[in-house]
Amino acid sequence: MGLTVNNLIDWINNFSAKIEQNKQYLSDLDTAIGDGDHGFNMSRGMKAVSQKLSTKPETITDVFKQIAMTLISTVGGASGPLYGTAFLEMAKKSATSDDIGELLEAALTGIKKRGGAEPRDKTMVDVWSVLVPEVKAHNLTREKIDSAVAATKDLVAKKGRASYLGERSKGHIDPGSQSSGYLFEALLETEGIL
Amino acid sequence: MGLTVNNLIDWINNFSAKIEQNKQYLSDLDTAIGDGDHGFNMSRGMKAVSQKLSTKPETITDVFKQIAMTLISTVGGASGPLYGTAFLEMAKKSATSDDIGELLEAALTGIKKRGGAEPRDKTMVDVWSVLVPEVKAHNLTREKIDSAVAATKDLVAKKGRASYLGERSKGHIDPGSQSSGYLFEALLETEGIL
Amino acid sequence: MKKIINDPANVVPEMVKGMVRSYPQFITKIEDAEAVMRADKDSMTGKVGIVSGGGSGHEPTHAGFVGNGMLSAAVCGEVFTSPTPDQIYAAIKAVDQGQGVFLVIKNYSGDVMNFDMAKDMADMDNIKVKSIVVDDDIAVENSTFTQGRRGVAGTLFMHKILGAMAQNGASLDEIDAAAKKVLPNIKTIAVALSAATNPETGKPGFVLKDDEIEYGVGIHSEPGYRREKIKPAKDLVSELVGKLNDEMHLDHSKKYAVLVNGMGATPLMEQFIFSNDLLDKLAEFDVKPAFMKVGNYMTSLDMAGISLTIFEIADEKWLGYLNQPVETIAW
Amino acid sequence: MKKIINDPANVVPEMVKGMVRSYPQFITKIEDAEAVMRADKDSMTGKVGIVSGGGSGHEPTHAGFVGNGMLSAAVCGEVFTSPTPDQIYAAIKAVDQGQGVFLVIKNYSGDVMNFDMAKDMADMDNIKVKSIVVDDDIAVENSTFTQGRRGVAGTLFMHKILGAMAQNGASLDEIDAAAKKVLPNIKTIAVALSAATNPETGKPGFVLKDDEIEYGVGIHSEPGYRREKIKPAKDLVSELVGKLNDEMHLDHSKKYAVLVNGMGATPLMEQFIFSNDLLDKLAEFDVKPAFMKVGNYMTSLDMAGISLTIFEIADEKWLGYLNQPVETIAW
Ligand SMILES: Nc1ncnc2c1ncn2[C@@H]1O[C@H](COP(=O)(O)OP(=O)(O)O)[C@@H](O)[C@H]1O
Ligand SMILES: Nc1ncnc2c1ncn2[C@@H]1O[C@H](COP(=O)(O)OP(=O)(O)O)[C@@H](O)[C@H]1O
Ligand SMILES: [Mg+2]
Ligand SMILES: [Mg+2]
Ligand SMILES: [Mg+2]
Ligand SMILES: [Mg+2]
Repeated sequence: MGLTVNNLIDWINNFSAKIEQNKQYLSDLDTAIGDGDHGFNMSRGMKAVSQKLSTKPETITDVFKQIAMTLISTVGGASGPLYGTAFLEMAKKSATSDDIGELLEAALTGIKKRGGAEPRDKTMVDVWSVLVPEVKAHNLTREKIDSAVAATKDLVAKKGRASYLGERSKGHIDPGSQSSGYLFEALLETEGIL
Repeated sequence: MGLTVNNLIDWINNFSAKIEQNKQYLSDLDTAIGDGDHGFNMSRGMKAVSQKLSTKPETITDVFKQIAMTLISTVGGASGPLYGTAFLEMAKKSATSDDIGELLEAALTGIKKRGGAEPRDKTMVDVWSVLVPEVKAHNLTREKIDSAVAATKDLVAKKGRASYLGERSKGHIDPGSQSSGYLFEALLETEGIL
Repeated sequence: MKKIINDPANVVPEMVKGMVRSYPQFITKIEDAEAVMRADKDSMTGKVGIVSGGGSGHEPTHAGFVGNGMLSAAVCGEVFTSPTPDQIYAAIKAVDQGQGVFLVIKNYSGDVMNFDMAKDMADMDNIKVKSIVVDDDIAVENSTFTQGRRGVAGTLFMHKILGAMAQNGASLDEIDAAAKKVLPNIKTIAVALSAATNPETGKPGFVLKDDEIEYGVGIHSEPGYRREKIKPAKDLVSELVGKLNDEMHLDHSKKYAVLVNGMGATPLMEQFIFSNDLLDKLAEFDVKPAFMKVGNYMTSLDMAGISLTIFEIADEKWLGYLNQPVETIAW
Repeated sequence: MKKIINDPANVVPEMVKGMVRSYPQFITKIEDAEAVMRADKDSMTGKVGIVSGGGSGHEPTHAGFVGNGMLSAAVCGEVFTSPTPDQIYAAIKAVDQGQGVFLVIKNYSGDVMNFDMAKDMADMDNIKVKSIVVDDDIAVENSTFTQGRRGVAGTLFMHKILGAMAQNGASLDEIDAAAKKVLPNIKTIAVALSAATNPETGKPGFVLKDDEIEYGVGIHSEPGYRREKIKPAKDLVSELVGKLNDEMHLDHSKKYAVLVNGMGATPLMEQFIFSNDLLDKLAEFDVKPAFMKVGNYMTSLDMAGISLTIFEIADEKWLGYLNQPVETIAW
């Protein structure tokens, strides 16, 4: 058990496939409370990542770095710097740790610092802050992921484009939380990491 | 029998009423082969004319001049200068003649000179050049007016906006011919001029 | 019809007031006429006046090009309806400096007749007036037996060249001669994605399906020469350049000015994508424009589409006139 | 969706190429980036660089304002998507002359984060970078707990003032101080008649009925604060001026600059009718703008509507900066 270059790449390719499959759904979620591009943004980025990773990097750190730089330079919008920062922090942390829980915790800290969002602001931070402790406690389940994503529905957005809607942002799942949900699902489905 | 200030004004007010009543129809004809404004143009002008004539001018010449100047300065487009010129020529001619046939003949000459159109170019010239001789021969009838207007339907336009359509201008009545038809109808209906 | 207006019958006077009040440094209203003239009257002293105009709905044309170095005055008719002679005459009279006035007329029955009558009025007042009738739209067959071709976006180049010449002190005869020489070198053709809706009628001039375009439309939603399914920008460029080339035989040894003109509702993004393809297509003829403009210059209210004008710079001085600085709202 | 494009995935690179090829006298492409900089590099020598940018679809903003006296460079993200840090960084690097670079950012999560990351990259390269985040859209409630207000059309005034200062040789610190002083004086509010259709999604951001309008929309078709039946232009002016006045308390003893901005598909005729009513309404406050512009400056693709910006000229020098001549495609 433990993170390797191979299972890390499997995880990310699985995430990439989920994004591609749900591209339209993510954009529809974003149309309701944002500008309708989240699926397209993530798809553009993850296609580029999978493409880059087809030449296998040597180390786990190199894989994380590669993902980070690719997302940062292809996604744009709000999700680009956030996912980019997440993987950049994992790259840094991976120099001293290969514990997935610790890595994800570093990523979450990076996301919060980059975007200034706190839990209950109706952003991807909501999903990450619920699920990272579950990973650390070896308790991540599909149910927990689904409920963390669904829980964003009733919140009023305080950060990101949805915040301009105020109260009217209620009743819609946050698109970045949904895509983050896919990242944790992909992790759960990848043999040997957790 | 003969033209007087009173029956001249009656004629013009009757024409004005017909224009108002058929404003939308004239514009619809113009939409098919022009720019859809002929009814609005004529209505704007004839309303102003009726308004002006509510203070009765002294002489027939003054009435014609008043009509001409008002049409020239309110209608615009192609029909403004054409109808304006027609009445201006009638004003000039009325200094030496009060024969309606001769007056209308002078008007027709003016229209042809102003616009450069000849019969069969699918313009108001078609209606005028058929009906003026009928007036002169004391033979003007409703049937002749209707058939002169209807005859423009199968022509290909050579002058005016409809000419840009070439062959496709066929199959539609020329709007300026229709409004000219109303002028002759109004004349026919006015007691004492013909 | 959803428009930001008050009463459809008042759109022109309200617009004219809005223009002169928003840009008093460039233009001022001519009293008792829906027409504007340069605010800087001194700039016209001793110069030939250049007066243009026509129906409204083509903004920024014509009033947006009134100012030092370009037009002296512009007459604003009702929407898509040529102005009346008294209005045109008022503009002629307002700008005449004793050197005469030159009229730029677009080839529509109404414009030609109304401007002619205004000229007659000026004659009676001993104001020297000459004129040119612009007929750059190649979508229409040319024939001396008919009305001939329409005047459209290429008129912008005529305005600019004559305006520069007048500013530099050219005489009425010199301007008249130059206008005649410029005229046959300007050719335009358009493609529409949707027609304009006239505020007075409240209806579009024609209706295109969700996937249809029409080539060769005029600036008052006159129908064009062919309707077909929407194509990539590249293919629209091919069609329009092909038509223009048939007329003017593009030649790498000659100089050209190009105007890519948005019809009103077409975003600049699309106009620049079109321009990119256009420059590729012209490169096939080994032609690189010596002067180029892209944007909404001769619009047709809310029509979506683009017109393409190519102007052969047959006289080197013309390029200088095109580049000469002006002070207007919209050049 | 009917648009003059080739492949929806390529609209931005094709547009950028179209712009630099159509206007090589003003702008040139920055290598390996969807970004443009001044063609006249000498005009930047020894000066602070002013870099702006954001998602595309707002043309002529931002690239249309690059040129002598205004922006040094503009970064063009995907449609309605903020550009990536590497692109922004490439622009910073391209224009830095050792005097530092000032970034004009509009307040969207994405823009703020991507520009911040670019700043980090520049820091590592020892390029001095400062920035301002423009948040002029008063449609959104202001709050320190949320993202705060959006940056919209009023950004144009920020660009113009900082661009003029940089041209006149102001230091990075002076520009930074001026930007902070200018910021709270710019307020904007919009009304939409229809939403924009993003070429990639092919769908409009929201759908209004044939007789509906919406107040307070953003420039990416973010919904606004109220939807109602279309009203006469006068009433739209009353609503928007009312909202602005609540914020900034119009005062006849103060000077103001005004921008009436078309959102893309709204004809100039309507913009000038709106302007006419606006000037009447401002006259009720005894206010007459010291500077005014009307036209399509910060568009939202093919959205129909108008935004109104009022900028209190709290420092007399700013009026001079607004009037200082520039050489750009679109100012
Ligand atoms: N400040 C922020 N902190 C954390 N997450 C954020 C922040 N702003 C936006 N997000 C996330 O980004 C998502 C939107 O991403 P995307 O649509 O790709 O970018 P944009 O909003 O620029 O169009 C939101 O659903 C939210 O989860
Ligand atoms: N050169 C011409 N000679 C005679 N009649 C003409 C000429 N040009 C146009 N017309 C007439 O004018 C009518 C159109 O008038 P109108 O719609 O008011 O003006 P416009 O064509 O400028 O919109 C045509 O139906 C035709 O009868
Ligand atoms: Mg989004
Ligand atoms: Mg007509
Ligand atoms: Mg007309
Ligand atoms: Mg976005």
